[in-house]
Amino acid sequence: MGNPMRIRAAASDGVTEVKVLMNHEMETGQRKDSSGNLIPAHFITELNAKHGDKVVLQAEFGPSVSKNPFLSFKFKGGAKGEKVVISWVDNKGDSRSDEATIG
Amino acid sequence: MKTRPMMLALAVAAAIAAPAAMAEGSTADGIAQYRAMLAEGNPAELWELAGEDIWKEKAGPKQASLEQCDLGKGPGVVKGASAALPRYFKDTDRVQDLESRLMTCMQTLQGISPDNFVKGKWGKGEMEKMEQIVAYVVGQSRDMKINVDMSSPQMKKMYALGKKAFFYRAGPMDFACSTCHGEDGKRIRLQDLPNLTKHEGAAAGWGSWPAYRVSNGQFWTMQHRLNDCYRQQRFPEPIYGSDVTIALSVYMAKTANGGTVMTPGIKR
Amino acid sequence: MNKYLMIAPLALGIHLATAADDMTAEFKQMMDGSFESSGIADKHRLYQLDFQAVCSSDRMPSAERLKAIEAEQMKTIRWPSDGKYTGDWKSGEKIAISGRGLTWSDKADTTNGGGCYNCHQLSHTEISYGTIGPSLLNYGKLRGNSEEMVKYTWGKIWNAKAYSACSNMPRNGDAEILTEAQIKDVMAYLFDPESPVNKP
Amino acid sequence: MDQLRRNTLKAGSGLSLFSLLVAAGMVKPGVAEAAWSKAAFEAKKMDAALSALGAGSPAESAEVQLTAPDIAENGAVVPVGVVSNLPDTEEVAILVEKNPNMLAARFMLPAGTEAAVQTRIKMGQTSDVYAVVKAGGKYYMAKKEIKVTLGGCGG
Repeated sequence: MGNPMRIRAAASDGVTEVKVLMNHEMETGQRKDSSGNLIPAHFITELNAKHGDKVVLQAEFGPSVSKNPFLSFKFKGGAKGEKVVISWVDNKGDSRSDEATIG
Repeated sequence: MKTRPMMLALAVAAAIAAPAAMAEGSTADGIAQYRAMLAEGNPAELWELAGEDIWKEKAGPKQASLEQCDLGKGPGVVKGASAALPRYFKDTDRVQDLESRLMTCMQTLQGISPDNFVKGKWGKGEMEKMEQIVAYVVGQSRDMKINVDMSSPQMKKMYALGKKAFFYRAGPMDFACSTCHGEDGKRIRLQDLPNLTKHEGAAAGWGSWPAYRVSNGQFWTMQHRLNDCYRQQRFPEPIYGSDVTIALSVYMAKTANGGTVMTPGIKR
Repeated sequence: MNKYLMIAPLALGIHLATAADDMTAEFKQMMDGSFESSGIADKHRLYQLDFQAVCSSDRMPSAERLKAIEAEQMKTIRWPSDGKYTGDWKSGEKIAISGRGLTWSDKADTTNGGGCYNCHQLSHTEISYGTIGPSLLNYGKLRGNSEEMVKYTWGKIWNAKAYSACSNMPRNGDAEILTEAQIKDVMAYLFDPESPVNKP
Repeated sequence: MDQLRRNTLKAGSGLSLFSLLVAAGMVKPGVAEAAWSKAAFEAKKMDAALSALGAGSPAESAEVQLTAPDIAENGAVVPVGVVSNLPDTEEVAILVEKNPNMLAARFMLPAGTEAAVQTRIKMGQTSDVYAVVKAGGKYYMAKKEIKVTLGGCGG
């Protein structure tokens, strides 16, 4: 199970802005450790965001997304008190799902 | 969390204003732009989040939480605590910074040996937890005024020792802290160097560490920051929580007094 | 030769000690108790050379003191054994860019860099330069390559303290940060008309 | 070596886990169909990456805005934002010309989601960065050069 995300969602004028910080190494698979061995690739591959039952964003990442990824996007609708759920999976099959209340 | 947008706006303004005066023309503008965009979401929040849980979790041989830890504002008070550190603590008869104080709490409340940190590795084991707790604690002083109490003779002495250490040149490159941080408007490569001998620079430097470092994706406590300064000075390694690190912290904090806490910060 | 000023912890409680002496003793004790050897960075590095001690305050030493140090440091400069002052500017550029070496995370066999770009602007193309030292842009073009200028530059790189006692610049030759061959390459980087330092 | 890496990637692909998430009701089936675009992410040439995305040679458009700093102090973290003013924008991709693998991230935007995303990417060196946008079934793009500077002291 991955580490928790930090999700902020704020609604104003009928648009909800979502900002997500994920806790992930995003290892490229091209770096070497101090003894010269290749560090295996480990990165988030897919992410999706839902507002209620509706998918509001799907994303695919490659290893060149930065460590501890940041993502921000906006969708129409959303009201204070409703939930936004973000889920990701990585190339090793690890996953994480967290939710935030729209403020 | 209400204060966040304000904090961000300030950080963006500072990121744009500070380097413009120091570097010239388009390079400065480009870097300012870069820093302003980074201020948007600081991954240090991930450490804060984890630290808040760890603070409340039972741990160590004594299976106790840190909720009774006295950071100077009374047992369990975290709000505003780091803005007033380092300070003199009667119970240990020492001037302590946040991390040495946390070591005391972990030892007395939880039975966790200081060796875990003094002999530990950054980002590993108990040290990782220390870093998360530090992120949480310093986040609880965000936007407050730096306010260290210099009235005790112990603090005055530590300040004098810290100032001496700040100017102490040694090693194969003849460097001291003051080599890089003793004048206004200097940089190493493109990194602006705060002049830590003056209020403005000390407030900028002391006030924005601990911080997340984008270059390696790590969260650095002030002890880690000082440790790496000494590494680059080509000195031997300062011991975690040792008096020289605390003395330098007192020197910086006193000079920064009245400035704003911007921690946890985000750095290159 | 530089003399060492030992900072071994002093015995406490000397009757005649003044407040300032107390402070010095306490400081030495603090430093001694706060550092440990790590990798190639031995604890001995805390011991100050005489000029390092003199230059360790927020006040500048007296003019006579500075002069004495400069005269002393001038004696440490070793001029090139074969009389040749310049090498390959391309290698010189690499040395100027690299800031590696001598930290506790470096190895004993790490090739040290000069770290010139940490503090100086040098070429027309590298925008990531520091400002602790003066800009050296167009160094050879502006100053020419008279014997005097070449010798001054060599000496300055070898031991900057010979020209300015409390200079921020390391003693690249005297402290064995760079080899004689490396210094020749850095010299070429500064003086060669083909070097990006002198070519826009 | 490369083959081994591919196999590992395949074996460890998020796809199966994603199916589990679907089964657990955490993800709608429609989402799971969008498997990770392996060919596009592993492409080592710009035209190969674009064709794997189905983008061909997208036309440069002023309606696509790529927000990024002119200079990145550190290539490990380069903030990049893409805004599309084209109607019916359904997809956004960010590519870095001089990275070993060009494609950094791809976003699928359902109706109701604004064509404005921001993320942070790694860059090995100074390079053009591309924002490729699919709108109304066609592909458009914008590009910008981002300079990556060298690090601090001791490096």
